[in-house]
Amino acid sequence: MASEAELRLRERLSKLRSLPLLGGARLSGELERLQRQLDRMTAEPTDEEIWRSVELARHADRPYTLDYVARLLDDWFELHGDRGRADDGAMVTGLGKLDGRTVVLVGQQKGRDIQERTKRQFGMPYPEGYRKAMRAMELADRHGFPVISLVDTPGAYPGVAAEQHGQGGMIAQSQALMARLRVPTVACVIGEGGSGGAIAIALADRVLMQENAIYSVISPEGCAAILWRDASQAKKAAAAFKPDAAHCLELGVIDGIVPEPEPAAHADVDEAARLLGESLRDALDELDSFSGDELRRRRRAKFRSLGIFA
Amino acid sequence: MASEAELRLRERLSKLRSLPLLGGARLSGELERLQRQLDRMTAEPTDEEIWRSVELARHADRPYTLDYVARLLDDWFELHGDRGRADDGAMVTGLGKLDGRTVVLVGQQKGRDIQERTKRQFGMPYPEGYRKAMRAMELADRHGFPVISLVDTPGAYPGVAAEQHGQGGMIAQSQALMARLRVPTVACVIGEGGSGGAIAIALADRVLMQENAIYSVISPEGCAAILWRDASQAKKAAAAFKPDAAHCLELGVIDGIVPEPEPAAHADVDEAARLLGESLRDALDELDSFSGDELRRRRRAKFRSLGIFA
Amino acid sequence: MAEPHIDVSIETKDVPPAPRRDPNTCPSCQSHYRDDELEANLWLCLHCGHHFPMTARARITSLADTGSFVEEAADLRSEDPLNFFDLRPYTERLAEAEMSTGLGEAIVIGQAAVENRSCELAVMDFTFMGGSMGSVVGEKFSRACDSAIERTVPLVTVTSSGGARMQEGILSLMQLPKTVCAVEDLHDAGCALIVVMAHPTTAGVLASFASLGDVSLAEPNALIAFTGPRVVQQTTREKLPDDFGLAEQNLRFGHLDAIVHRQELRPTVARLLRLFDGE
Amino acid sequence: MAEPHIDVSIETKDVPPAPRRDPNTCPSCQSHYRDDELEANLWLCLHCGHHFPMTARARITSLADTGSFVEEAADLRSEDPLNFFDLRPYTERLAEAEMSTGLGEAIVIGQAAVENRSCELAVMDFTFMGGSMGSVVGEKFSRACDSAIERTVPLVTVTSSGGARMQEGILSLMQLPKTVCAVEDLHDAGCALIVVMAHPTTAGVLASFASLGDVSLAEPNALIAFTGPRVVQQTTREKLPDDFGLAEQNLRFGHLDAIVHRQELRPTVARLLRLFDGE
Ligand SMILES: [Zn+2]
Ligand SMILES: [Zn+2]
Repeated sequence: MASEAELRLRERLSKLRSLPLLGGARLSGELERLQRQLDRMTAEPTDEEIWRSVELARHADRPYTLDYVARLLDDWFELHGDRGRADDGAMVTGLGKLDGRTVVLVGQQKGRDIQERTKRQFGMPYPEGYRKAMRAMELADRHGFPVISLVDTPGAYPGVAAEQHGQGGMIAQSQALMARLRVPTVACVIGEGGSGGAIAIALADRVLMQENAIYSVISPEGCAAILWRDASQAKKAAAAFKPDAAHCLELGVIDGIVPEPEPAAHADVDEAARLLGESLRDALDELDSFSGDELRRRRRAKFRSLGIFA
Repeated sequence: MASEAELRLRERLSKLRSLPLLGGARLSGELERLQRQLDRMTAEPTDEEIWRSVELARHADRPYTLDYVARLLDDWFELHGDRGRADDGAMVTGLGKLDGRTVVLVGQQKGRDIQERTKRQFGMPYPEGYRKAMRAMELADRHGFPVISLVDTPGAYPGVAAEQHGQGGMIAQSQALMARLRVPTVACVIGEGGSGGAIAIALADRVLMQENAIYSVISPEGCAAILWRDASQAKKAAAAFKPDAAHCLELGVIDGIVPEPEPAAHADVDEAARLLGESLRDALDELDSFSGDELRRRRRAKFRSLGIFA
Repeated sequence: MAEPHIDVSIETKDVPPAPRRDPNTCPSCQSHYRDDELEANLWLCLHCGHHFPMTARARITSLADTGSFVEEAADLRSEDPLNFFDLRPYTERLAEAEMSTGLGEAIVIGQAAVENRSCELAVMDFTFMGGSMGSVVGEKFSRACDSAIERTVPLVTVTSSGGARMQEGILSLMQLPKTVCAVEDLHDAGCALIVVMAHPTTAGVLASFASLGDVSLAEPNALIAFTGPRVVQQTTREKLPDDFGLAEQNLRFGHLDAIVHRQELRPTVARLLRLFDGE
Repeated sequence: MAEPHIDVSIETKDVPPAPRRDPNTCPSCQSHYRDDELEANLWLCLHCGHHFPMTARARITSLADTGSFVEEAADLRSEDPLNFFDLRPYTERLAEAEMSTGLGEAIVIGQAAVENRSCELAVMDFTFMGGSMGSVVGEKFSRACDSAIERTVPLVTVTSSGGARMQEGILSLMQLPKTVCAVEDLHDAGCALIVVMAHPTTAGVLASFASLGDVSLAEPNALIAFTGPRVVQQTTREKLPDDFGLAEQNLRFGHLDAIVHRQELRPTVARLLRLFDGE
């Protein structure tokens, strides 16, 4: 089994080397970093490396959505509200120009200090937050603007009002809308890609992950609590369900990995933003050649192919 | 001016006589009733007759939406909820068969006794009610079912929560959705067609009014309070702004008048339902020949032509 | 057994300005100004920043590049289809409004540029019969949509309205679906609608085109409500929150994208025009 | 400065049935039944009407016309892409589930007729690893959509699930967008989705295809929640309403069209099939 998995991985990697997504000729100055990254990928990440990703993805200084917005988008105009009953601080939406091209951005936002974290519910949106994102994506579809989605959430908010206002239904609706869009869509997990709260805005033509982000169906603590009956076995659980970028790439769940500066994004936010911008731009360029109907058809076909069974 | 208005009215009436909408050959058994109705129309309704319509439209025994549903639709299945936060009792939505053809019905519902009136807010929907109607209309559009809308409301609910949840915006959104639908739509005012609360579900291919219904921008009492500074001048106000069916037809705001049994719908609900069913069926038959795009184009052109100016 | 004859019409009865107050006295800090002082400062209180109402002409001057505005459909005038007569004839009210405002109706439309970006403008004027929407307001707004479509430019509308114009009866209600259909045509043509809600934006205008913006801005403290505070209070006897119906509450409840100070309005609109310009 | 590692995963940890309780004892009135007694009565308590869980096979028997069901994709089996091992290997859990239920996975799909109307059925089974959704559940549901599209018939799905199947890691999360895309294909083909939510319908299944029905039905007292009551209580320490997450609350908050007693389910589904049959 292990060698088969490695073969699959090597095949992916060789394909990856030729992909414009990770740079190709454009990234000539970064071949070294790329090589390091690829080396790390060819070696199965150790349990320690997986746990390091978990810690880095949740690092208190890790750049958040608005840190990237400030560095990547010109003429940023934030859109507020779901036109129903709230303006969810955990979900940021807006219009901006990426290299002169207007895009709609949606993304979770955690919050830097206690006050902002409260206001933004630690990046856990209510149903209203997903409806807010849907409104922004509908605007994008109406005007032909690409959608960039930055995923960074422990998960959707788990509360009484959130349930009453239809958390599950709204996450489904948001995905359904993304499956209908006729504009190019690129999602990137920039920190925690936590379960349903993440996938709600990640049904995109291209799905990327930053090198040290995690993407998972459950938190390591939650998984440990259920399967090991002991939340402190989180490290063991993470090693078992492998939320790191390399494994997500191997499983075909993401299309590419966005490099981070050493040792991780928070060490050099400007450089992290530059690298993210590069990847987003490449992905959008790649999608430019497809019609809206073609994008939609391919997007659905891609997600419908995910899963491994006999 | 009066004679010019009368000329316009006569022209309309002669057109009306040949319209399948009001029956033509099919209504051979009802020519008498029709003649009575036409006679009444050719004579400018008196202030007394206008006020009689106001009283009949609000009559406590007047049939409501569900009274017609019970008599006209087979296999009725009521749809509940806005998939957001509420199930507004003032707005009824559902699927049913009209002569074997599946339709989506939306309509305000007042309530017969005190308990039901409270539950249904006297037929005044919250924004959630309009969102509920939108959900049903989207279902219709997805499956190609015609939409029948029965209008019977003093107006949208005027309250703190209603405002906070976006009453104005939702009324606009509901109209916008109706302007986008690609399925045939028929609206009929069956009692009070009160201002924004009514038009929210009345942007239809064919707009009908029952003989004794009223359709107005403001209640007579409200108009009197503003313009006469005296709410008790309601009768005078009604005479001035003419909410009766004959005048609405004359102004081109509605496409046809649905006859009622004598003296009004509440006297013979079965017969009133039969006559309403006849008109709805005729209107739907008439719309059958148009494609979805054509329906939409014509619908918008019709509403964009409303208004009288120099 | 009577139905509740609650007045939920789209005409709010309590829209400012309060009739007795001197229009040039700041209601927040009581400072008094001459017209020319206010005009020189975007009709903002120099002391506290209160946003005084602006006429359509002043608004256009403040937004459009100098000399860029080309008015359209200026000659349209209301008729009196109902021969409406309350305490005075509608025709008399119309004539008086035209005399006192110098406008033909409660909305002015035309082509313009803002920081060199082309757009269409549709600006309402509250001083013309409370910015009420009758057949001409509906028609002119719709024509503004068509003009924007023809040139594939965004439509920027500044709203200020007490609601539908009762004196045109049911035809005034029909201006809601009419303007909604025009906005749908605009959107189908790929053009953006940018809405700026000035004080007050209520009732029929809020329940139609004003709520359909791709982007919705409002001025500080503007009343934005379908049913105004007084009517809500009267009919439901609910205790109203302090900022009931104000722009700030609307932002909190998710109905607005931003509240923009008047000094920031022109650059904000320009930014949005750049964004909606696509490439 | 640590982030709150709140567990908001799509796997709820508190889904019934409570492990120690005898499955044939009514939790409402404590009546005890033999299997054959319950089977003869649609797994309803004869005394109080409590809805016992139903296996997929029993559900299909109760819904489909006799002999009409033709199963599809019965041979699909889960793999173990992560070599997942917690206290026991995933492969062992799978084998055990298959042994104890006689099913290959937590969902059964196939062609059927209900009161002589053709449809496609996709019925989940909670007894197979808590009805959790891994790659095979996602694939089989998607194939049910395709089978419905091919014959232009409605898809009727009965859901019962604790959420995504952790043991397949991120691939189980991907079954959400996968099934959502399948439903969108179904809708684009003009076919209806009728959802019947049985106890419990939670987490990943609720956050994907279960919430996208043209019509959404639920059985009485079914738990329908994205995050289950225990987790909500633990993480937010909020006081939970008595009927938190139950079908009745979901109906009140607008998330369901109807709560249908099991005895009424077959005629209700038949009525909906007639309605969606168009002409
Ligand atoms: Zn001042
Ligand atoms: Zn029992």
